[in-house]
Amino acid sequence: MNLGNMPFVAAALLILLGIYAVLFKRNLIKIVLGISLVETGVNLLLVTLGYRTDGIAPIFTLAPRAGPMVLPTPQALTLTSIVIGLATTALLLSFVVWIHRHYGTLDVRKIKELRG
Amino acid sequence: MNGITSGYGAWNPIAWTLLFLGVLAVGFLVRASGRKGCKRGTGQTKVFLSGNEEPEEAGSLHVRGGHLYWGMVEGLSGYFRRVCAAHTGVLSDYAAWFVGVLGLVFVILVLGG
Amino acid sequence: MTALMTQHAPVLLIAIPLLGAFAVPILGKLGRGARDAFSGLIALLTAALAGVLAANVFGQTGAASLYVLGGQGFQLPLPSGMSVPVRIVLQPDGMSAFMTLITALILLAAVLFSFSYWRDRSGGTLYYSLLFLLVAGVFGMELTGDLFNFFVFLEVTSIAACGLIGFRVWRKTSQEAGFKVMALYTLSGLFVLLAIGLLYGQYGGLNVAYVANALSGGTLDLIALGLLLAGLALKAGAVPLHMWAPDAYGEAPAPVSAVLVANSQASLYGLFRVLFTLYGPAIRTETAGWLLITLALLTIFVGVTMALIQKDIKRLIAYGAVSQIGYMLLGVGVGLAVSVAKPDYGFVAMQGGIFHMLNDAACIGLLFLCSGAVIRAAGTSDLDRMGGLAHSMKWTGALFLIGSFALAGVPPFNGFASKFLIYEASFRLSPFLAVVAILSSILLLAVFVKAFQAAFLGAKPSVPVRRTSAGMMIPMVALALVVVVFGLFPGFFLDRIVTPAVNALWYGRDAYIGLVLGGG
Amino acid sequence: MKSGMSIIVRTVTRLVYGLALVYGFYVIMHGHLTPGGGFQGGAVVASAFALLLVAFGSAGIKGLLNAHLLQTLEELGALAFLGLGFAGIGTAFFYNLLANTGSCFGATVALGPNVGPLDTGGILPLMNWAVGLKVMTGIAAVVLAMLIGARQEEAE
Amino acid sequence: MKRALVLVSFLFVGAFLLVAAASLRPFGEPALTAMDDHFLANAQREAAANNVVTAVVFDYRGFDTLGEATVLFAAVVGVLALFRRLQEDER
Repeated sequence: MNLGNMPFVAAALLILLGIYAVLFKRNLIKIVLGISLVETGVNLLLVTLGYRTDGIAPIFTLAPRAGPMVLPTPQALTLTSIVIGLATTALLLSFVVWIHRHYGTLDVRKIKELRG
Repeated sequence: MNGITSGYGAWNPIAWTLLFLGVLAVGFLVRASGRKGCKRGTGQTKVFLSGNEEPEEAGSLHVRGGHLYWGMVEGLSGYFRRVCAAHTGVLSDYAAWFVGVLGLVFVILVLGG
Repeated sequence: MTALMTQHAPVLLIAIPLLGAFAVPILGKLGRGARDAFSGLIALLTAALAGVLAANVFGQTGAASLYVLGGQGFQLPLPSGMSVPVRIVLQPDGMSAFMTLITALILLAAVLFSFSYWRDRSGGTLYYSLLFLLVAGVFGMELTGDLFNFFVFLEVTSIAACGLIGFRVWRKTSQEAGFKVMALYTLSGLFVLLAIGLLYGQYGGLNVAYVANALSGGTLDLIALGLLLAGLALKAGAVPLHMWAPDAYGEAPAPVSAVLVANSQASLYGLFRVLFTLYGPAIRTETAGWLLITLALLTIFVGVTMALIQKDIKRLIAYGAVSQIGYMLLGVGVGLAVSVAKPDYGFVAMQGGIFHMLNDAACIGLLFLCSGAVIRAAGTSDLDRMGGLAHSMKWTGALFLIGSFALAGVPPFNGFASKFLIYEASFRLSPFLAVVAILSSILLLAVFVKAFQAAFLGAKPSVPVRRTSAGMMIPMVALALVVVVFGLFPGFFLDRIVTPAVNALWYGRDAYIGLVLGGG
Repeated sequence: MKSGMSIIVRTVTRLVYGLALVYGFYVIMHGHLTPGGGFQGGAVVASAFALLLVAFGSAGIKGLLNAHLLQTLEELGALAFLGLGFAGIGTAFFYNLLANTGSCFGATVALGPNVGPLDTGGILPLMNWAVGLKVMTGIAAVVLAMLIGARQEEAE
Repeated sequence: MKRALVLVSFLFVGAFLLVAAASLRPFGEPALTAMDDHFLANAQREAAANNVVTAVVFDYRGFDTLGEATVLFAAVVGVLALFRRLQEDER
């Protein structure tokens, strides 16, 4: 446990915040927000994993100096997972629209036709 | 070729099927050797409902699916009540199960692995 | 052309369904005929490619082959003078080829069935597009040799599956199921991604073979394993993470439910790949094995007993499918628990579990297609309000009976062949496992007797029923033929395709790593 | 929400709309040289579409954008991207067959920091354009569909 | 009761995640960077692109990008299917 990697801990805290919202919030939209919070935390972890001390962006166009560059792979992975998160959020929200149309409520505890 | 063995027992479907057909044939032979003189329309061909009268609309009666295994479900009602109580249709509870199992797996792996 | 197909079969197997998914909506503007013809063509081509891949892999007895995407040549995993693979690698070995065979079979049946099942529904082109996307994702999960690529295709399957589950928007329950399943799938996928991120942060690589070679089995690796295990177990539908499964299978259109089973099996494949190839001896396999066995027993028993009290025919079959996932977990869990000493019964247990994947896919697919025909005929899915369908649908009833017997493990159908191996081998580990498995099989037979009695027996219904059209009957008959043939000649298929698949998991770790990193 | 918003929003939208489009296309075009690429630029362009939708309402832009057109364009973008993947299959799927060939986008770049000639990257700029088209039309289609869906809900 | 149980397991998982995050290698000092160094050294030569991230996204890991485009496509098709025009018998 060294204070050197607080950024990782911050990402983990963000993930936990999202899980808390999913577990204890009643509004479907808040649950969707919780899910995208988890996803943001994971993306933050990926990006922080790629940081190299005083490194510059891995782009050679008019690079300020030929110093060390941060790792490019985590940035590519984060770009991919951001787009995936966008897609899932869009689909979840359109489900929410239909659920509100059918049930007239967004309370997760009232949407339980399918049980048993 | 078509049989499989587990090093403990063996299973050969073709042989089993042939045996099954053989037993079936024996059963038909026994049945065929029965007495032919069966009087239609008398008590011999009436449905025997443990002595009760056969209801009129017998052809239209049908035990609906929900009524099958009533006794078994009653006998295990305690178990079924608990299991169905776990299947609340609420998303939060499902996510809670997920998180709980995750914690359990962590403990088992980190301590036992 | 044939050389192209044989060399590039792994990537074409993913790219051809994608091509179908992207092109179907455009061709759909030409009318239903063009759409159906194109979909059938794509499905046939995919099945042919799966056959080619299987011929390649099983020709060399389950040894893994390699396909490097975007490389100077598609067989050079490592750049010159480096020890780290930098490009995405497809690495189909015996297990992958086996899974692709299952998926291709289910895809063919589902697409054929959909032709007449979706004739009079709206949004047909979108339906076929999502179906092909789902299958492409499943193929990607089964073929890829790269951790992050696995996650990407996992998400592809999640989104396509949920789009299909919620496709009948006029049913409120289907929207509810779509939302729940999507939320849980996304959570599990994110945990998988978190685990991949942890592994990348430690070892600076994403290739399965590379990470497997570098794994040390420390606490961080174990936490990552826990995340992967829980996430993939949820997507495979193991109790107590199965609650989404009956909703999904029950609310999706009947052919899609069959494909969703293949999707769950792909997640199961991912679980096995992680446990055997990625971690393997880096962890205490007894612990993981008994964890799997515990999940398996819970899954078998709870699945069967919940199926017993269902009133909706598709939910009933769905709980049956959940319980079958337990049998696969049981077989492979027994194998994993003893995979260090490697006694012969561990190998037999794995054979049973892996063989049961194929059998279960065929039986459950057949049952779901039959249930689609039944619901279409009776106009309801409530077992209490249907009955007497056998008067007008004799063949559908017979096929339903075949599927249920095979699923319940009644000889001489294929379900018995695999369950026989599981019983025998798990009995050697601990008799209790075999007892639970056999009792649950008997209960499963009772469950399907109930379904058959409620749907097909009884007095002739007063309202005229919609007969099962020939287009729906053909795939059902085909699947029934698969069931019977695999039941009558299990030894043949066990030697040809199952044993290489088991070898790939049981002995193939070093070969899998060596293929990428050289040596081995 | 009635169709469209106040005159101020509409005026500002008229001013910002073109700038957003130009910036988005710039980000797509220079994806292989500067931060950005197909996804980012496509998202910017789609945000411009979304701005139009919010300011003028789905009724105000009838004909300019309709879901079928957007969907078709998106499928074309996806097919183009897949086709670019297929293009390299002579060597391997997704092989960058244009890089360093001197042909279209085929110029070699000087190693180390440089000014970044646009004519480089091989197949990458083409992929950026394909993905950009796909993303901008896709997100715009999603926004339009959800807006229309919400309208139906209010109507009921 | 149930809520308390959920809270306990949540805190439990949280503790494990925090331990995992804290026991990662120190921030800013990646341990094994052979793959990324290869990208930084050869992106300009192999992919002829100044932007290494784009080179990784579209060249080295192009297949991931295809999957990502597929995910977006699936979401768009799903949303369009959810809000499609229905037939009369489907209302």
